[in-house]
Amino acid sequence: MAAIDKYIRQSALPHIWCPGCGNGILLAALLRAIDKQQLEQKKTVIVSGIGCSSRASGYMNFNTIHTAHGRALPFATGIKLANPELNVIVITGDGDSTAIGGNHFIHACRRNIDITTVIFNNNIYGMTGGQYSPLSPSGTIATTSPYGHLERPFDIAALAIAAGSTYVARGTAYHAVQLTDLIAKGIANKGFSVIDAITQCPISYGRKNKMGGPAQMMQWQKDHAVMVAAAAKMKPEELAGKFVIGELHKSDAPEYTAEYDKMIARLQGKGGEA
Amino acid sequence: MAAIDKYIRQSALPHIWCPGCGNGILLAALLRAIDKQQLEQKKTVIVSGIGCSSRASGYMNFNTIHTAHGRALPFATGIKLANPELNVIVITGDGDSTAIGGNHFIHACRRNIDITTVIFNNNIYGMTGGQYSPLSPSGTIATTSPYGHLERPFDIAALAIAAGSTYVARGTAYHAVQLTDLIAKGIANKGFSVIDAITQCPISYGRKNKMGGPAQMMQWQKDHAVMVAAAAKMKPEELAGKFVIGELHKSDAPEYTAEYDKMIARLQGKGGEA
Amino acid sequence: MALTINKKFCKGCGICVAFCPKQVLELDELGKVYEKAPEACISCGQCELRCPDFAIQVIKPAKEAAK
Amino acid sequence: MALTINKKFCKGCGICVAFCPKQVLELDELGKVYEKAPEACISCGQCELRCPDFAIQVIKPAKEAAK
Amino acid sequence: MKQIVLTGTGGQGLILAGIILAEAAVLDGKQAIQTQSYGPEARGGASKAEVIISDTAIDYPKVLDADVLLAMSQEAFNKYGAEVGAAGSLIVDSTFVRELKETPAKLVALPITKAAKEELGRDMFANIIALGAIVGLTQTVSRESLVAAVLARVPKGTEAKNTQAIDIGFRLAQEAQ
Amino acid sequence: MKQIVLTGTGGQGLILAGIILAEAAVLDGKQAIQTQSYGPEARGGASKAEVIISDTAIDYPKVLDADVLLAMSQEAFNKYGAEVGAAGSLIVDSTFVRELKETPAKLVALPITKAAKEELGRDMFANIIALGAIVGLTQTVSRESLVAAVLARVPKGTEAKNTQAIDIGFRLAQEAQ
Amino acid sequence: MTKARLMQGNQACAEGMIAAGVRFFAGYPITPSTEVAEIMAEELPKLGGKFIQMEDEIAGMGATIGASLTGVKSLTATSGPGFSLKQELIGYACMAEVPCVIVNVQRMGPSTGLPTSPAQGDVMQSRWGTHGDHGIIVLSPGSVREAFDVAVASVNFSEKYRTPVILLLDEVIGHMRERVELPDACELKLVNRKTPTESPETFQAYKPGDDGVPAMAPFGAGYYHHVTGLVHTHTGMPSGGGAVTNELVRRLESKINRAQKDITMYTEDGIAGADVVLVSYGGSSRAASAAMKLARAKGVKVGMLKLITIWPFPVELVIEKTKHAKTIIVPELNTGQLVGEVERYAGRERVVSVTRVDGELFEPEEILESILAAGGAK
Amino acid sequence: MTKARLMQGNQACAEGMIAAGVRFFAGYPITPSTEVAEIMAEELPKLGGKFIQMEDEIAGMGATIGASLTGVKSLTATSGPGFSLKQELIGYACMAEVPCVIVNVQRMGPSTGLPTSPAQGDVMQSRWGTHGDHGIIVLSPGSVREAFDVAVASVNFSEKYRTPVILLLDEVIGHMRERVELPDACELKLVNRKTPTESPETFQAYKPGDDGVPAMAPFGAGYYHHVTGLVHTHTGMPSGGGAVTNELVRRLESKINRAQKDITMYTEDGIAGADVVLVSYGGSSRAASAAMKLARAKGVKVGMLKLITIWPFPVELVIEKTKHAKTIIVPELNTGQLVGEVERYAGRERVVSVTRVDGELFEPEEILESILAAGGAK
Ligand SMILES: Cc1ncc(C[n+]2csc(CCOP(=O)(O)OP(=O)(O)O)c2C)c(N)n1
Ligand SMILES: Cc1ncc(C[n+]2csc(CCOP(=O)(O)OP(=O)(O)O)c2C)c(N)n1
Ligand code: SF4
Ligand code: SF4
Ligand code: SF4
Ligand code: SF4
Ligand code: SF4
Ligand code: SF4
Ligand SMILES: [Mg+2]
Ligand SMILES: [Mg+2]
Repeated sequence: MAAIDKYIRQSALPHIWCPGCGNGILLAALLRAIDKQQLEQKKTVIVSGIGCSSRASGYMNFNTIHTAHGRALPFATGIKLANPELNVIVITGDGDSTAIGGNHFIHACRRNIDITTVIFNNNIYGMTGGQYSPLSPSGTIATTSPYGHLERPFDIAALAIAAGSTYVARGTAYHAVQLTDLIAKGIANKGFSVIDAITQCPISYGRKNKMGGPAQMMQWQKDHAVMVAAAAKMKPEELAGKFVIGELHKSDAPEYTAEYDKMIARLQGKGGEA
Repeated sequence: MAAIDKYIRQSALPHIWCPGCGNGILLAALLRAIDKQQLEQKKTVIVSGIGCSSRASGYMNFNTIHTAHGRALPFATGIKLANPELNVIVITGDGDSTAIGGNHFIHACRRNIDITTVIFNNNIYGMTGGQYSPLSPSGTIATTSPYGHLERPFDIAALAIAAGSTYVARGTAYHAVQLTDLIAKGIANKGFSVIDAITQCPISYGRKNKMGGPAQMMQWQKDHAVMVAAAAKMKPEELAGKFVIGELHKSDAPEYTAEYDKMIARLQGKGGEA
Repeated sequence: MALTINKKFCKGCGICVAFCPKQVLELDELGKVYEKAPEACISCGQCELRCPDFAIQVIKPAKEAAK
Repeated sequence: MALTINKKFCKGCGICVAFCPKQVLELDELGKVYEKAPEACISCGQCELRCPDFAIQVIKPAKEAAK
Repeated sequence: MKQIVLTGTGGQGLILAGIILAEAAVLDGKQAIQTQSYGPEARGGASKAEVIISDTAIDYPKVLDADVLLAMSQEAFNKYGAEVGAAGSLIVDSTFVRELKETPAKLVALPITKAAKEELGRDMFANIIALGAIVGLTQTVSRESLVAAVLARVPKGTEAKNTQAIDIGFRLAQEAQ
Repeated sequence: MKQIVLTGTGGQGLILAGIILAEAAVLDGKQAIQTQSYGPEARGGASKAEVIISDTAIDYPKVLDADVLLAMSQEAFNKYGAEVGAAGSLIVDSTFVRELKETPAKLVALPITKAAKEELGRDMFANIIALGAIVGLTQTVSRESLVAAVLARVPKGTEAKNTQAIDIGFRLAQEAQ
Repeated sequence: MTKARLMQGNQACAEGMIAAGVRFFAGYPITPSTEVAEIMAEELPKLGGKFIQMEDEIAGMGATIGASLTGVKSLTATSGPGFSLKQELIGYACMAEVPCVIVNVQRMGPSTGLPTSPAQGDVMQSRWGTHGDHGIIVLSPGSVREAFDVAVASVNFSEKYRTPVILLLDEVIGHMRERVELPDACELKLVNRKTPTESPETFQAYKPGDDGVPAMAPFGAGYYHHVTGLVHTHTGMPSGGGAVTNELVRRLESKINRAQKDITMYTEDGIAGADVVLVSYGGSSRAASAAMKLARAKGVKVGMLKLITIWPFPVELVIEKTKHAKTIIVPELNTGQLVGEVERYAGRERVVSVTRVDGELFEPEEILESILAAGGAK
Repeated sequence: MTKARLMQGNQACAEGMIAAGVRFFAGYPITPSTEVAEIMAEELPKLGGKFIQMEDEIAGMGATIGASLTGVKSLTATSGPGFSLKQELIGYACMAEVPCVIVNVQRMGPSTGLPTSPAQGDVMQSRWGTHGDHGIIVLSPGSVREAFDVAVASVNFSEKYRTPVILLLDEVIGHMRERVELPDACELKLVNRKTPTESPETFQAYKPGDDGVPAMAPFGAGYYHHVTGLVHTHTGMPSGGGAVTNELVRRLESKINRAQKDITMYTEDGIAGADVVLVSYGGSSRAASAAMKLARAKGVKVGMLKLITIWPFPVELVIEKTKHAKTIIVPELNTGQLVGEVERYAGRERVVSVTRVDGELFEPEEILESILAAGGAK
């Protein structure tokens, strides 16, 4: 932990998360990824929305902003566009990013603006006590689906890819080392990167859905995750009920703020046509 | 036209659209599709957002509602869920559905609620005089991209498919007969159907982008559209700069209001577990 | 005559003129459509199909004949 | 000792206990973690990696030895 | 104070004409205000631009009592024609305004768009011809300022044609007097 | 009027305990109000439930002067312990509250959670034991109403254990007196 | 057997809505209003009604309006941040005259503020939060029982006047549990929107009746009318005409203002002969009542006007009930909002604003102090 | 050579913003404000600034706040429906004290209303549109030149007081073109937000200075502070403490109210000795001026107080300037909004509200009538 100590606001700890909540594990993974990429601390901005997960920004010793529910990406877009020198990392929940913030999410993907978004995906609205989210599996028991959730969840990776994101990966709290690596690669990508980080909410999801305690929920992650390479060799039947982790997509496309800077250079006669 | 006469509020004509605007052509295609499907007029509701295209609802002799910008789908969702007997058709612009309304769009896809959405896609904000939309091609000259648009457009079909829509098609104002057919199939689909209807805005798009007059813009549609069957046989190089029309996607998934009714039946002890 | 034209609705966009396979249609000096060559009309319906303003109706000759 | 435990931060979730490959850890009666079998610890770092509360730090013996 | 109202349909460039007229007044060293009203929606329908020119500060920005009203379409004539009284002039583009109603105003019918098409090859110069005619008839602004204001606004390469358009307007005005 | 404050940490079920106590009072035919305060956020931290029981209508819903304060954690004890004065009782769960501070109140330390674990096998019954102890010590509500209120709230199949929990609470209270 | 129950304010609110006939709920969770949604999710499907959690508050508002257009009594619930987001569509409901109820359980703001702490900071917003002139009804209960009654009234008013009604709860009342005895369903007077008496051919969807309120045909009933947020004529079709605009915009406000008497709900206590009158509402009225009793015990003549209807502000009532008071005290859990209206209509000199904005309910002592200061000074 | 130009109100507003140092714009098009965005799209990149059209108004507001946090003066522009949507994040900017300017070019509402017609229907919303207590500055120009000046002032105030400032234009001024002579850049006094004088180690991001305003460190400068919409301490970290909450919420309002004098912009004409005083603002002041001159020609002693700053409502100024008037006339293109404040502070009896809501500007005659009625009656 020593390496990431300087990235933590020690005085803000202990954090507010419930015992066994996976958010702390993801936070540590993110900090290790930042360390791995050797981002300049003072040029790094952490932007979060609202939710249990989004409280993470408060524990991180950077320029940090805890915005409004669903709006981390617009704020982040303003920050990055106004000052492209800044490394901008967004922390968001599954509800924050795909319910109220779904539109901002697909538009950030489309613009391919150089922001790395880590979705703390616990399949539920944790902060408000367990309502279903757009990533809750069908059948989920939530306080607003007492008889089982009728809707289908998004395939967030497919959505991000269709919307234009140039790096999409999935990891879990259990696979914390791999997750660090996936986030680091997302940061390295010059464009909009999405890391779907699966985590456990023992209180607002686990209990109602009989998932057992925190350790059992992490065991579930271990048992149901399939590495992308392995998945490629598996039949659909074998993959049923499982989910794929690893780097799911990588592509090239012009990055928004770089294009903008080129336009400015062109207009100011400082650069050629680009 | 006789067949669709009864579906038109004659007293509201002539409509407000500019000379050569494709919206009138799409409107007629939609009315023919409704006629083809023999929807019961009084059980049919037309919901639109705000934009030139969304004014279409006012000319249609059904239960019609012209909502707020981007919000046609939430209104339509309320209408359909409250009374699943109603046939609900949404008319929306490219801005209305994918800019401000983008989130509602992907969520309606995800829920697979039985609504047919026709996007009057002119690649621009017509009503407000020609600002770029999320479907404006890169490089578009718009009043808010005087130096050429820097962003990439959505592939709206890919987005709808990734989000869960069970019927996705694309047509054009030029191919009005085929378009009628595609809309009719969308109406027939028990689930969320999207028809991306490409149309010309000679005033706010055509002029600035040197597309010529309305007829030339329709000629452009003719020249750049490739039928889905033909496209399947073409190489990517051959397809560059073209777009594919026809039925792009069809799949099966539980329809939201039907699932809801089953849940009610179950709770009221009227049906078995379903 | 196979066409019913509603000049009040016509906005003179020229779409029908451009896509009529038989060059039947033209715009007058007030910019409204008229049948320059009615005899050439084959009642194909293209003009009605593509007129954005509900200004043209094609009466199918088959029906006419049946009367 | 290879582990530094911050009892103030520990919330007793049991994750470290469950995933320690050597059954080194256990919760005390106040629900806080402690080293039941410190001698078994192989400094693998799993507990630090998965503790959500920054309550455990594993001091790598390699480093210790170097000092 | 001079109050001028320019009416017609959407695409005729009357708002631009209003702006140019007001800009010419500013070049003349006068006070000027230009406003427009849209229909209930942005698209199609009748369009209207107003210009007030005065030697002193102008409080109220809308025309209350028009000195000149230009009607470039039948619809605009029907809708706005009555807004000019006995003391004013009502200039109509006879290309489009075919059915005239009684008016107390001095009625001047000029073939504005016809002239644009026939003499300049494109009807898009009609608004500038109309300006020439208005200024020719009413001397609201100086001819030099009008020319300067027009040239400052029109696309490069069209200067000659636009100057010609002004001349045509003045000629039409003269012929009508 | 009786004012009771139940404090502890998030997962200890003290808000439920407050509700049950108030419901027991209603069963007794009394007026009752139950409120809670959360920390700045919904998760973790100290939690507090308040109950007011009275024979007449209750205007003000918050406890101003506690007759009984229960502290089920050290943190809660530190934070809220001072809210009860000389006339009141301060009941602490000695399982968790190890460092006691001076208090003018009557201090009663009971091994509530310990008893739950040892006698009922699970600490989740601690809140019900606490209720038994409070009622045993203060007779705020009748024992029958307490039992009825508890049984109306707890999951099916746990009735016996919960009744036992109440008994344990009463026993602890008695032992303390 | 007594029907007495311990019940939470939010629950009483939800039960009142169901009792009043609400069968559709669309919303988005937010503390401290979430219980209302959760109860609806549990109860509505059992009654054949529909609950849907939408993707955000805007969508919740849109779906609520949409459902109401089919003839179903519809509800949404939220708190500050969500209430701000709903404002555009609340204005739509005003303009298109779609009956619906919006519960706003106020929490401490601005912005995210203190999500679990009480405040009454949205009082002015509930009147003025959407753009453009409009009329609106806002009710604020002061007890759990009132939360039930006001829920029923809000549905009734929304139906009767074809308008959105805001039920402005606060965290004090919303989260507090108290003993209540609720009326039987048969004791309730329920109001349903007027339906057309004319045939589809002659029916004009926005032609007001004598009460200023048009009849409403549900979608699907064969009336092919148009609904729009644009200014529209009696037929519902868009129009930019000055007379049409003036008539419509004024009517949207006047249909509510003229019904002020019908809409005004309040309680009073000891106004006659009072030197000091407390004008109070919502959760802070509980502290005000307690303070009043303490003051009376000290011999001060103090009365209370507790407003339940806060908008349209009951001008005549407030003037009437405060006219003999030497001092008018307005305690609010905000920096002074409704006090502005009291000052406007009762005159500034006599009015004392008592405010608290630290995320806690007043203590009775604080209000007592002001009463004593007023009682003593005169 | 004269610098006189014909210029549209929206353009003057945009040019004023640029002159005041705005280098970031994020918004979403909406009539009648779109020209502001369009000019920004054209001009900002030439100056190295940034324009972005976001996916909706909420995103436009979010990006504007985000950009400002990096130290760039930031702007957004909208009209009624978009202004309603921005309310939640306007509250965020209040709470997190992020300088930014929101232009709202008012159109006829409610809802979609009449998008191209003038109104002044958002006056109360501009003060109260977001949930929770907060302070805010709202300026409304009455001419094209004022649109420029007020744009500069709005940026300056936002920087000085670390607050969102609303520039409330109306369609009359926004779309009208008139002759203006604009000041040279060097004549303008520009204000920049205070930056920290302390080191990152000791700096407290929300510790107010003597003026109630904290210094602000731009992101990227090495100050690792936290920004949140939750109630927070001087460090910026969340806290639910009562004292912290009270201090913060009161300060958000008081830092602005205490600067009332600095913030208040107005013009006056012939107040001394006037029997009738017009209190006017924005586009309707143009008709009021014309009416005043007509009335004077008829011998009525009439003066005018034209408010440019409408919020915080200039209480002392209005009391002072109206104290000798027998009648106070408040003409507004709404059903009567700011008149409420005038009544509250000047007393109801003398105040006459003149309103118009048909989508047209007042004619001078209408206001004249009221002046004559007042002038005659007394
Ligand atoms: C505008 C708005 N709507 C609703 C809320 C209430 N709210 C806070 S967090 C949250 C959902 C959190 O879910 P998620 O994003 O998945 O985060 P988690 O708590 O699960 O980490 C909601 C609905 C809010 N604060 N603001
Ligand atoms: C909340 C809100 N924001 C912005 C607007 C302004 N506006 C009206 S239509 C429109 C865009 C229309 O574009 P599109 O949906 O593509 O429809 P089109 O006019 O091209 O058919 C905008 C931005 C509005 N009416 N409401
Ligand atoms: S509610 Fe769930 S997500 Fe939130 S802190 Fe607790 S465990 Fe974590
Ligand atoms: S602006 Fe474009 S989309 Fe709108 S009516 Fe005109 S041509 Fe059609
Ligand atoms: S029916 Fe066919 S041939 Fe006849 S006018 Fe129309 S397009 Fe031409
Ligand atoms: S297509 Fe229709 S509107 Fe266009 S010219 Fe022909 S008839 Fe007229
Ligand atoms: S370092 Fe490894 S072996 Fe040692 S306690 Fe931690 S998990 Fe167990
Ligand atoms: S994982 Fe951390 S918080 Fe959980 S028991 Fe172990 S040390 Fe304590
Ligand atoms: Mg979540
Ligand atoms: Mg469009």
